[in-house]
Amino acid sequence: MANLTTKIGDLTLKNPVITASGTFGYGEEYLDFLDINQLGGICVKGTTLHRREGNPYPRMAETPSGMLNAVGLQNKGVDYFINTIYPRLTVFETAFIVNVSGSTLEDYIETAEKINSLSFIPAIELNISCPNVKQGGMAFGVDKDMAAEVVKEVRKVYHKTLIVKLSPNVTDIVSIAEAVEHVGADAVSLINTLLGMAIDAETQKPLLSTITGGLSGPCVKPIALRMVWQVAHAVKIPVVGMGGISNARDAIEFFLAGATAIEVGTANFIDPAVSLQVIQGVNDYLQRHHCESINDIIGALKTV
Amino acid sequence: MANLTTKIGDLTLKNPVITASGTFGYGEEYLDFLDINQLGGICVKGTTLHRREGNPYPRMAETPSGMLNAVGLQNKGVDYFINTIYPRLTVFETAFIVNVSGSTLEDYIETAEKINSLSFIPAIELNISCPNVKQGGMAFGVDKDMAAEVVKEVRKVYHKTLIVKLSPNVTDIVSIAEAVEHVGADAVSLINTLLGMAIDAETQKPLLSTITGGLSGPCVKPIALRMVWQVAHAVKIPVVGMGGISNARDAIEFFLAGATAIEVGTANFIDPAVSLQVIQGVNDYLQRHHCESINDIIGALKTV
Amino acid sequence: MKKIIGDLVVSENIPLKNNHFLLKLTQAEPLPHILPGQFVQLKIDDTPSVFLRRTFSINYVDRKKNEIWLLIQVVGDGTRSLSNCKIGDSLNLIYPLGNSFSMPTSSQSRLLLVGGGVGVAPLLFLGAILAEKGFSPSFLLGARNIDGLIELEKFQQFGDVYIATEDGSAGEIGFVTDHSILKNSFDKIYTCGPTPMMQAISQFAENQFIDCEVSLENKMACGIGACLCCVTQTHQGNQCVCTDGPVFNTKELAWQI
Amino acid sequence: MKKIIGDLVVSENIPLKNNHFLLKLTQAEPLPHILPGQFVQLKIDDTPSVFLRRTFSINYVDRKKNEIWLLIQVVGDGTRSLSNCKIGDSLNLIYPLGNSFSMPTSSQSRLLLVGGGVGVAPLLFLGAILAEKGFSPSFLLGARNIDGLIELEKFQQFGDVYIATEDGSAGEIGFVTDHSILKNSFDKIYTCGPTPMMQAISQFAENQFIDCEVSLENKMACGIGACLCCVTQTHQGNQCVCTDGPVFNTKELAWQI
Ligand SMILES: Cc1cc2nc3c(=O)[nH]c(=O)nc-3n(C[C@H](O)[C@H](O)[C@H](O)COP(=O)(O)OP(=O)(O)OC[C@H]3O[C@@H](n4cnc5c(N)ncnc54)[C@H](O)[C@@H]3O)c2cc1C
Ligand SMILES: Cc1cc2nc3c(=O)[nH]c(=O)nc-3n(C[C@H](O)[C@H](O)[C@H](O)COP(=O)(O)OP(=O)(O)OC[C@H]3O[C@@H](n4cnc5c(N)ncnc54)[C@H](O)[C@@H]3O)c2cc1C
Ligand SMILES: Cc1cc2nc3c(=O)[nH]c(=O)nc-3n(C[C@H](O)[C@H](O)[C@H](O)COP(=O)(O)O)c2cc1C
Ligand SMILES: Cc1cc2nc3c(=O)[nH]c(=O)nc-3n(C[C@H](O)[C@H](O)[C@H](O)COP(=O)(O)O)c2cc1C
Ligand code: FES
Ligand code: FES
Repeated sequence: MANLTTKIGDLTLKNPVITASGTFGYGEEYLDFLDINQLGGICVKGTTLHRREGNPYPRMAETPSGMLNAVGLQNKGVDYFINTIYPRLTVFETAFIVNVSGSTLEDYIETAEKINSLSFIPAIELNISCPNVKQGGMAFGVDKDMAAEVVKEVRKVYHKTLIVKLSPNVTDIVSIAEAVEHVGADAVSLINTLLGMAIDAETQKPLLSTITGGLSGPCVKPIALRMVWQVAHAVKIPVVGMGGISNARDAIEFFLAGATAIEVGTANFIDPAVSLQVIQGVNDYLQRHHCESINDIIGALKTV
Repeated sequence: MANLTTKIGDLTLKNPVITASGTFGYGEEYLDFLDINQLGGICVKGTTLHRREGNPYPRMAETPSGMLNAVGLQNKGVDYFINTIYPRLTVFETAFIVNVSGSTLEDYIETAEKINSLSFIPAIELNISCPNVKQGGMAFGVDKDMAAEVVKEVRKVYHKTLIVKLSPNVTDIVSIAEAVEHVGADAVSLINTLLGMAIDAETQKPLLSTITGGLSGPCVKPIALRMVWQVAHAVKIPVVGMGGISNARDAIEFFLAGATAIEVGTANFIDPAVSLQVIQGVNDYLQRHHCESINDIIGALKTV
Repeated sequence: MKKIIGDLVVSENIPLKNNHFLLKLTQAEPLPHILPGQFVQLKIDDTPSVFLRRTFSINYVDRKKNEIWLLIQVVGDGTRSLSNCKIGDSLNLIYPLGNSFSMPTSSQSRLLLVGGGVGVAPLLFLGAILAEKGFSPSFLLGARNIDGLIELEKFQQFGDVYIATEDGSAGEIGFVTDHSILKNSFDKIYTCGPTPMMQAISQFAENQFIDCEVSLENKMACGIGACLCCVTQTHQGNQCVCTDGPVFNTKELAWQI
Repeated sequence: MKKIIGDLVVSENIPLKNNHFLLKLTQAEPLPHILPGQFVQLKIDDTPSVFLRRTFSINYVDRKKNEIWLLIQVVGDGTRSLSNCKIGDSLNLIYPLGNSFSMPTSSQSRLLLVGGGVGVAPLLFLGAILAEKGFSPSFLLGARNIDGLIELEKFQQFGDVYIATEDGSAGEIGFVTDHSILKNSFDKIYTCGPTPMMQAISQFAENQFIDCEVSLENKMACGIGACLCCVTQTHQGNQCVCTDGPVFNTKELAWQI
């Protein structure tokens, strides 16, 4: 077994494979399919200060090698999470990372503050990049000053590992990564979904109730990989890479591009146990390439 | 037969299907496979003031439902085009649109001015969005002031239909479309390729000599469709839509989203005669839906 | 109820009329316990345009043969590819998913199962289970025309079958809601089919104060309650059709037309 | 030379050793004229990870049977899928593409065809044509070991075959460039195989002032000169391997190592 442990801020993960927010529920939904304790971490659903109903149905459309979603942060609010879900999670032996979303600066601060008090939650992933709600933080994520402001304020109240999740719907993701690094983010994670759209030619209607939605899956992998590579070269904090990862080879590509850990999202829908296969495959790859540790391949892309 | 004619500025196309720049050579490469006179138009290869060798091999990588290219505007320069290629094209009965690229403002102006004198070329597509060369115009395409400036200057010397090709690698494509409309573009075309990257996990090297390249094919269709829809709602000039169109149904989706014409790119590589199938399929669709003209479906998306 | 990811083998693939086919899948080991109304998420590997799994109701379970039946209508690339499956092909399924139709209470004996189009699929297994438990369900099956009536002889094994076709080519002419059998009294109605049909039936049931369960077919990504894509509006807010459903009592639903 | 898009039918699919297979494709109508060194662009429809066409040299043309042979090594998803083709399956090809090996001049009679790995593919058809034209070509075929030597008996029909394996399990031990046959005099060398092999051979040819043609295998998107993806550096600048090649005289190439 190669050494798969990896560090993001103060958080040490037993392996660098995390399931992505919004694609793995609270982990419990997957108990029949895999031992979630073997995962490096689980990013739970986007959590907001208040309960949200999300967007109307239809919320999903299939696209070439991917899908669009317009869930719109449906969740029962942070208090429900704390009182009802959190206690159930504490029996597991993996890192639960709460994905925090909001419409206003105050939402983010208040939600983060509440999560700060949960001893079993070592990190939050601050989602400043959800394209699916009018005020889903995407406005924060596409403007470097607003991104910096929300991170700065959350940093004041949140004292554990703070991962900031970046939007790919921008001209210059590097400048946003640098801005949030500058005000105290412990890590950045990327990419969130790309804003897309699908139409039913026969009915002449959009396939999503919200017209546009977030694109994910293998189709976005080349864009995600490029952004991870650009950001990893620009910032000193760890980069958590994601976007279309469906197998160990995909994950390796993100490590080579500079990711310290990776997240598996949409692929969970097709194969619920895929994350364990990724962990196993990464280990096999390291052994085959005579690497002792995952660190040997992080950022190891040979570009001459 | 439904009425398929469509207008872009002063240019009337016999049908709204154009082959995309860089994917159809000068049309001549495809003569064995289809009667190019049946096409609405042909956007020829990216043409620059001076000869360009393009990027080193490898220039291509396959990705899920798409491909990356890093051709880098290889071409023999505008004078070679005018003297050697142009005379051969004048025997055909389709609209040849020259895709003009450049590194500097002066390049663009001088190239456009030369093309302006060619009576058989009714339009140029000003490529301010090539991601594959260090100064490939992408810098122009991602900044609305620079985009406006190059279009304003080219407008002074180019008196036929001026289509401006936009980059999707931006936070706000609408503002760039509006900026170029404001300074006299007759139409915008979108999208050019998305900046992406691919890695060979085994050799640990990038798959392109330039590390990053331009993503095209069905994988980008949801993003392209969203951008066409956004831009078509914001500008009054026609929008030429492209990105992943592989069949008539895809084309219809772009028309519904607001495109006045569409371009077929990467799909030509897989099926050289696909554009004629698109034309036929669009006609069939219009008849099946009892539409007399392509105009009946342009922008006809039902969003309630 | 434990969900399983597993490979099953095609034991039969029977072409039926009107672009339908019946796929029988089997394995050597006994199947897990499966309830009527549950569904599977099936992986299709050989079709570039198919990315997500495809959802199908369980049409019937042959416990002796360890066989799951899927009644499928060809509507797109995924179902077309499945229709070409050969005996011996292996298919990956996640199953059994979703809740199930609830069994009648002791006071409910006059049962009507109303199906339209390929929506008849889960009603066969439901009818079989009801018959097994000693009920005599009636089936009211609707289609555009006679060609759209699938598996009729199979339904006849488990109860009386009434038919409505829009063109009158079989049974009574009109929609299922026009059928004269509805003049009889029923204690419980189960329905699955096109949304307008289910809405009309549930409206009828509500008017007549008849207990009514519908099986919904929302578009799914995960099928296991993780993605929140498949929601329907209920009086408790948005609920997932894949885990809170696919079967809902019409009293719970806030029907969006 | 007119290029064609057409469907051909699999007439044979013969598994060979070392993950190779020989695919024979046929049609009722006569094939167009095909030259040695030309290639096809083959469409693979049933594999989601395969997007572009796949490029294969024409291994042999059986004019009597209207048959094109492709000698293929399984290296990834596309070739794996092809290896499972059944007789009667239809495959879409664009062909014949590229230039061709040039025929020897009147002063060239001592011909050596040097192939390595699956790069031997186009040399069989070249050998056949040369033999037909009255030449007696010699073949020098290299592989890592005996298992890598494919179609040996077919080559023997058209000329003498010399062998080099890296482990000595067949023929002489070492690389093809180490083989003793190279001590003989040749007027022209044709080569196709791994790039380092072709570079070594062309270096050898240059040193001995022997005319030498190589067939390159750059990655292609279109295969017809439209995308400019497949370039190689020549003394005239970047040229397309798909139209200016795949065969180049080594004098034209600016070999990039
Ligand atoms: C709980 C449930 C049970 C179902 N049971 C059956 C069944 O027993 N037999 C049967 O034939 N069909 C059933 N369906 C519908 C079946 O899932 C779709 O017909 C199938 O996914 C279409 O796949 P395709 O690739 O052939 O078509 P596509 O090309 O994907 O789509 C063709 C059409 O089917 C619709 N569709 C696509 N995906 C879905 C989806 N996930 N859910 C609903 N509609 C979709 C599209 O909107 C489109 O109109 C069920 C759906 C659900 C949600
Ligand atoms: C002119 C030419 C002639 C060829 N002739 C033959 C032949 O006769 N027999 C044969 O077995 N192979 C031949 N090849 C190579 C063949 O095209 C690739 O092996 C095939 O495309 C791999 O497809 P895949 O989906 O199985 O593998 P992939 O999963 O796509 O790739 C597996 C490996 O093959 C390489 N590869 C992928 N696509 C290409 C491509 N277009 N060109 C070159 N390498 C590629 C990849 O870099 C990777 O290392 C030829 C290539 C060219 C350009
Ligand atoms: C159905 C769905 C719901 C999602 N919900 C969230 C969310 O609540 N918060 C968030 O930050 N990202 C959310 N995402 C984005 C994913 O976490 C991930 O960033 C994205 O899907 C790219 O990775 P993938 O291609 O592996 O799926 C969601 C994605 C999907 C498909
Ligand atoms: C190989 C290749 C070369 C291209 N060259 C050019 C070019 O020279 N100028 C340009 O404006 N766009 C160029 N493009 C972009 C296409 O014209 C088109 O905008 C893009 O590929 C999206 O459409 P598609 O998905 O249908 O291919 C090129 C694309 C490809 C794949
Ligand atoms: S399909 Fe994912 S929650 Fe129902
Ligand atoms: S492969 Fe397109 S030019 Fe050669």
